Amino acid sequence: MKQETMIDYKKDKKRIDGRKMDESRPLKIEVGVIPNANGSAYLEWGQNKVYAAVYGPREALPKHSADPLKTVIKVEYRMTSFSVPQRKRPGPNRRDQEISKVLGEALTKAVFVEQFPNTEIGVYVEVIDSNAGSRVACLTAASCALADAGIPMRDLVSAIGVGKAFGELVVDLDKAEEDAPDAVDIPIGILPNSEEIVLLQLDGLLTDKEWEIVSKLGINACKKVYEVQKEALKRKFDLSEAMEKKDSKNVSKENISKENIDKKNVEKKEVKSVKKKVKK
Amino acid sequence: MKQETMIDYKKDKKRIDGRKMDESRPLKIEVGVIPNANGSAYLEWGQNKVYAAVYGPREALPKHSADPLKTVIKVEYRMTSFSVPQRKRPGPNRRDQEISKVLGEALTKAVFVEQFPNTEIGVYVEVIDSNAGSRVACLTAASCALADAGIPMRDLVSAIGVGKAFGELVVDLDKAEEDAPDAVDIPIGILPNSEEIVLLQLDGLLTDKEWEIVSKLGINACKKVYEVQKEALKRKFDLSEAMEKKDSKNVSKENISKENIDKKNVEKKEVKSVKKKVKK
Amino acid sequence: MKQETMIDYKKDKKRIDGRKMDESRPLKIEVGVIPNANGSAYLEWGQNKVYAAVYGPREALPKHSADPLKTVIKVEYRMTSFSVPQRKRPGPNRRDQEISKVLGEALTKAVFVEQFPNTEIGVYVEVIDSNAGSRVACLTAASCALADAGIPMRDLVSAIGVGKAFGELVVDLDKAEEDAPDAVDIPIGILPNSEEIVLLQLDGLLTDKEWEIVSKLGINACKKVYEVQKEALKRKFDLSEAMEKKDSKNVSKENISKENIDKKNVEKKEVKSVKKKVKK
Amino acid sequence: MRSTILESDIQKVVSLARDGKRLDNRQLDEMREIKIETGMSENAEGSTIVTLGNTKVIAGLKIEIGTPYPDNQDEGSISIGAENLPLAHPDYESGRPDDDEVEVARVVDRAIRESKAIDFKSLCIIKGEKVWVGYLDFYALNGDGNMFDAGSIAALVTFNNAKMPKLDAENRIIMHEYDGKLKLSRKPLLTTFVKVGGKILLDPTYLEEKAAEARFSVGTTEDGFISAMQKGVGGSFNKEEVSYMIDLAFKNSDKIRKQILKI
Amino acid sequence: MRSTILESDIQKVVSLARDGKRLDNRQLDEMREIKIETGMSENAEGSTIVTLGNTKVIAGLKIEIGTPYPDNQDEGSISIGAENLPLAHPDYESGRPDDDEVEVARVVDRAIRESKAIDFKSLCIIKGEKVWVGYLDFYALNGDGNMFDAGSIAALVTFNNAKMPKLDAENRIIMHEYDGKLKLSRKPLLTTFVKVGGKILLDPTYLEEKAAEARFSVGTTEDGFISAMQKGVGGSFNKEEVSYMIDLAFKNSDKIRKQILKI
Amino acid sequence: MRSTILESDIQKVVSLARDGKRLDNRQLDEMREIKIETGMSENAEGSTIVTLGNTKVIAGLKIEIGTPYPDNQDEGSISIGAENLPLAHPDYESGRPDDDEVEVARVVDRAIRESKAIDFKSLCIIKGEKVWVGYLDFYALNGDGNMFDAGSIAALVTFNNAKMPKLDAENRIIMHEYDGKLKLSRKPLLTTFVKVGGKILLDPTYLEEKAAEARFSVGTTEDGFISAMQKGVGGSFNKEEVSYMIDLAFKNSDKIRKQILKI
Repeated sequence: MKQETMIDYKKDKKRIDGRKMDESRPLKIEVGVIPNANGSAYLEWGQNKVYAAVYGPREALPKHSADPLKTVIKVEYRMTSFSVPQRKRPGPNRRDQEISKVLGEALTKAVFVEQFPNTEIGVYVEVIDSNAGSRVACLTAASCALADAGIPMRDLVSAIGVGKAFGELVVDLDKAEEDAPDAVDIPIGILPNSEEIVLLQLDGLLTDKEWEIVSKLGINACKKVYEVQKEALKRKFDLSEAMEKKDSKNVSKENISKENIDKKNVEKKEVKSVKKKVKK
Repeated sequence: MKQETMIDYKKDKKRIDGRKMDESRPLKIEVGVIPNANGSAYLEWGQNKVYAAVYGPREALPKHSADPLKTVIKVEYRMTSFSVPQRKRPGPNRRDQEISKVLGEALTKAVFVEQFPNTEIGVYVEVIDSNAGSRVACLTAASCALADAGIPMRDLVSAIGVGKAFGELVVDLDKAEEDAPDAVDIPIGILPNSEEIVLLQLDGLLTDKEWEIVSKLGINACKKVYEVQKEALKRKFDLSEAMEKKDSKNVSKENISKENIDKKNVEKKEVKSVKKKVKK
Repeated sequence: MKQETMIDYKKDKKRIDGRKMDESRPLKIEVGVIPNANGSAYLEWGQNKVYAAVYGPREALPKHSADPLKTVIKVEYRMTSFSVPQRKRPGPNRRDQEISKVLGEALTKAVFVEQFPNTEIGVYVEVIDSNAGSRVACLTAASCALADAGIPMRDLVSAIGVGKAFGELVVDLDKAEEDAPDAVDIPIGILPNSEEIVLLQLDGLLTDKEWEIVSKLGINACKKVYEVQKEALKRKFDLSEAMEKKDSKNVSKENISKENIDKKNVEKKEVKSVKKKVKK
Repeated sequence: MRSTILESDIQKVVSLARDGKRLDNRQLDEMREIKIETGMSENAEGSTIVTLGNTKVIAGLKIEIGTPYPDNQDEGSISIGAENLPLAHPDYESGRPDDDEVEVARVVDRAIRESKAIDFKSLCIIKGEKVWVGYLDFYALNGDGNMFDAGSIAALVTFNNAKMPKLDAENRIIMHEYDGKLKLSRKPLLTTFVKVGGKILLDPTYLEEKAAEARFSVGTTEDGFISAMQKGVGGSFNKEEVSYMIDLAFKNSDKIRKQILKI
Repeated sequence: MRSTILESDIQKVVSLARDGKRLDNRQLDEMREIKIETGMSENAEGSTIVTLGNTKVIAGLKIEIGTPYPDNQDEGSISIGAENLPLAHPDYESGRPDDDEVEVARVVDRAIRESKAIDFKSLCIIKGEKVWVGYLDFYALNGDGNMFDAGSIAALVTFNNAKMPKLDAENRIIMHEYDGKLKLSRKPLLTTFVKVGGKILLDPTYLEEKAAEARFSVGTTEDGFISAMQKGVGGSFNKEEVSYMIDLAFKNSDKIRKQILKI
Repeated sequence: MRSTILESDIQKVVSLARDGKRLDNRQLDEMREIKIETGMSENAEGSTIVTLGNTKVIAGLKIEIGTPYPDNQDEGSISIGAENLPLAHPDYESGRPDDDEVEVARVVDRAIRESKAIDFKSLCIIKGEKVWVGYLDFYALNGDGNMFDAGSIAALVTFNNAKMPKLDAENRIIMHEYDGKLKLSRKPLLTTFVKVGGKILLDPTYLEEKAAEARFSVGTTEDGFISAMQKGVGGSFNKEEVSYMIDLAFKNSDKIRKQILKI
């Protein structure tokens, strides 16, 4: 779907969908949406809609995948068959495989992985609708799900796509912009408090000068994403406290599942650093 | 292969191949046809021709598939590439996978599964020619093979297809009838002595009134199948007794295979309930 | 690519590429070309170009593949996608699977497999360019790699293709000859000192009389291959001795890899029979 | 393979059932509360999220141009797939569809296909050349049992709301434009039961499924037809139990159909 | 991976062979009894069950319309597959074809293909567009060694009796109607040997195969040609042994050919 | 899964890096020696062996006729694959591409594709029907780290020397004949770094990769463009580190480009 029109952002001073150059699409996050998961999040970002769920820390399977020094974060990024304009065939493709890998690596820095040796944390992200930027949406959702699971973290991961389209450096490209003849797409994810970069990819042609500008746009935009993440986590925890013992969760989970009880004990012993930060 | 003709069973009073509405195609069963197996059966039912073999109880593999409370019955339903009008491609398809599952579940009730914890019983059924009804043919053959293997059973499983074609409720549909515009296909399997239903599926449009009638036809037809099964098992055991020590079996199996010896000991200790029933 | 011309070797007295009937294409072998491997070889044979590498004896994986009586020789024959006129798709096909099997079986007789029970020797051969005869090229290279790895062997394996084309019995068929209407292709591999045949396959139509002649051509040709193999191994060992402690090998391998040290100890304890033979 | 269900929990469910009770205090013949949302995937020709108690399923439909089967030159087709996403339950795993996923997909498919709800001839574009193929896939988002009925509701609502893609003059799809709706002549729905402790329970939870001796699903239409039946799990039903379940299935599906289709 | 063969049984076979004997009292160069049945699969264009002692194999052929290979526009083709069904032996497993299955299929294929028994040009329907493709698959029904020869006999008899599908005016297959027979200009057969305890044994049982140092198969035709050879297993043969086996293979296959083809 | 790397070796590399040193005595920003050979595969439309220290990679290109993608009717395409052959390192395994192989293939692909070095429109033969598709695959022959840069060099040299197949009058490939060369309008190259002990190291060895906290690759062109970036491994970089690496990548690739393309 190539954009053959003579769009010129420099001249128009605004983008196809009316946004300013540094303006993101609307972002909504809700945590705790999947009762079975230890932590979860649902995120809408423009047309993108994704679910994230976290299971663990739990026994690493297969056994040889365990690391005696730390927990292994296993991310599976998947898209439903109907989340893209042309039906996606079942089973992960090479793109899914690569994205799963970089998302897992991006989350690793945020988690105190040394605290749970020989275990795994399963992080599952599922795209149910998409329009450019699904990997950063998933990374943003996944880090909320990890925090929701009470997993000790040094920080959240906040991510966004920045880049170039129709002559301008822009934030949060949509599909029409990704199809621009001069499109550059740069998914970037950071630990917002330290500004450390944990996800960084680039497709397209960009000068180093442009990189200097666009990387600042990216970091600033990530920080705005961070505010939405914090807000979502806060809402959940405030709610949780209000509900306290009146927890409406799945009976089978609360009353009788041994695994969950064990897990909860583990959690209680750990400092929930992110939760603390968020509540400040 | 849609039947576009104006066939009307109600008017004709008989079926395309001349059968009465409640008449099955000819059924022949022979047990003990695969020397290597602990139990086996060959079955011809109209054009359908199937082999069934049973191996076990034996060590469950992979190990994590073992159940500490009972033996696991693993059925593999397969069709040779040339058993259907259009060549079947190698490897199980989704239909094979579903049929294997429901056949395994249907056999489970018939076997005293608690008697062999941590083991598996491998049941392999192979269709070498087909013309509607291969799954019930396989289920019928498999239960004979289990009995032939001396596995303690509460009853055999007897199965047949019933349903509707060209306006009439019929027993044992063939391919032409399954392709009728109003075709309803209902594979049904029962424990004939208790009339408990262990296999039941339905494809097509049927009223509950029709179900009440056709289910009775099915149960009655299953009982006729049971007579053929008993006859086949009886023939084999009479023969076995007659041959007694003059057993002509594979030398390697009889003389020297430790596994078989162990298995036979296990068998001897168990009540061969089905064999007893059959011999009455 | 069928050869439709009226070529007649009997009349022409020479072959398409000018060779005599019993003349092989030029053969070059170099051993020790892959630093990470315990032994390796690179071989050019006409247009054929192949690499072989040996890893082991090492722990057999998966564990159930181990044999308590001997080491298991696991050969993987593969072709790069660009080594054939029509791109080869990724992943082994049935031809690769069969060739891997027969090459492994051919090498087994040459190795004192009883000396390393419960281990495996991984032999990997990769074709990077081909023109008829890649399997015998790989077998020839693989046996040099085994010798280079210092694995105790009763003999090398020397292999070549012989057969028939355009009316004549010939040695070392190329692609044009394999496409002859009367082509017969016979890959043959022997232990050159005892003339025991360890690889033998045939495609095409040949009389037993012709076999008697062509098999002699094959054995003689294998012996010439053997000379090239010995020469290659000698060159390496002479070189090694000259360099002695000045070994330029990979630092990580020499200084610090425990596995390699263990392996080397094992090697030292074993009689390097082939090396001795070669040095004579 | 992970399994987070304890034998003691199963025994609890069994002994409750023997007394005619359930862990969540439902009646034995009571379905859990159903919520429906639609249209969340703009890239799909139809999409639905069904919440059935704690079970949550998303279904989506892509309609594409395909080639007809050789023996049905003038008919389009549908294809239904199911995935128990590892996102949805600690016991679920990724990988090729396992037996459970294949069975639930095929039973949901049969209930719709065999009801003749969709006229495959109406999906023909050019006889022998181009036909519409509808790919409906449903995914567990939270797994708490009865993927059969949740999937069946999600599939029915999705087909019922599905937009047909628009074609240009050369019969190629114009992206993001639509041309009317898919027609459904019947509204089949599955109703699923399990037998626990000798009792018949409608709409089982995940734990009740694990405690089940036997399972039974019936597809029923609003005009009095059974369109699918499927018995599962290692136990048995007698004829009376089957008749009881068929009867209950008609009543239950009539009720649900009204709710979900706003008839 | 299961393995039901004991080392002690293997040793027994080896020590018997050293004395020129076999467990089943056969001569070293004696083939087991062969029985042939044909036509059991009406859906196949040909089918055969071969019983070779305790080894039992079924082969069946489907002939379909395919597209020619780019470099052989006027030729049809054949494809041969083999499956050691888990039904046939406790050691056999299901799943993708393993090395043994691939090898036996390819050697049976070569013996026939390379003999030029089937004229691929005669399988052309429309040059560059439509050709006949024959898919022959054989399956172990009881595995007791020498799948090579059992498969080869089953394949030969099946091809020899195969019916050609009938075409309508538009070159589409008319189901269940036939138009003459497939033509076979040669009747190649494999004969397989193993070396046990230094002796050459014809037609090995499963246990003899497990005891074998080396294996050798020769495809021979009735008009004096070798059409395939295959050496297997980790041992070796010398030239004299190969000549002996080739000679014996010609004699053995002539005898079997007469029996199975009733020439 | 085998792993031959010891934790103690990793610690050694880390403590050396902290002191600004490397096991092979290189400078932190120093690339290993590069050797290039081309044309070894006559069956390929281009082939290259790159030696980068002890890392050795072969790339080869096959150009075939394919069908255009529906949304790019007048464009050909390229496809890049990578295999860490078990021949090349004791830790490498055969089987479906693992995460590492998929990532390196896709990053090498992006650096070239996104630089617009290849004009896909020039690969069109007949619009909507026939286009050229270039399959470039690279394989490790000896693995000692930095498959990214070794693969990138091998891919660039291969494309740069690639011959275009010749077509006959009916637009079919004439085997072994060629018709000019593939055109490359830019010469993009990757440069890869790792962070070990807090230091940035250019062109890591296998052991340095295992010791790395984080990895970063930049694709740069001779005319001042970044065409790809990829951060990998579980650690992080700050903005200054990224800028430092981009700067160094431009310098490093300019130097290498001169050497390998003899400009």
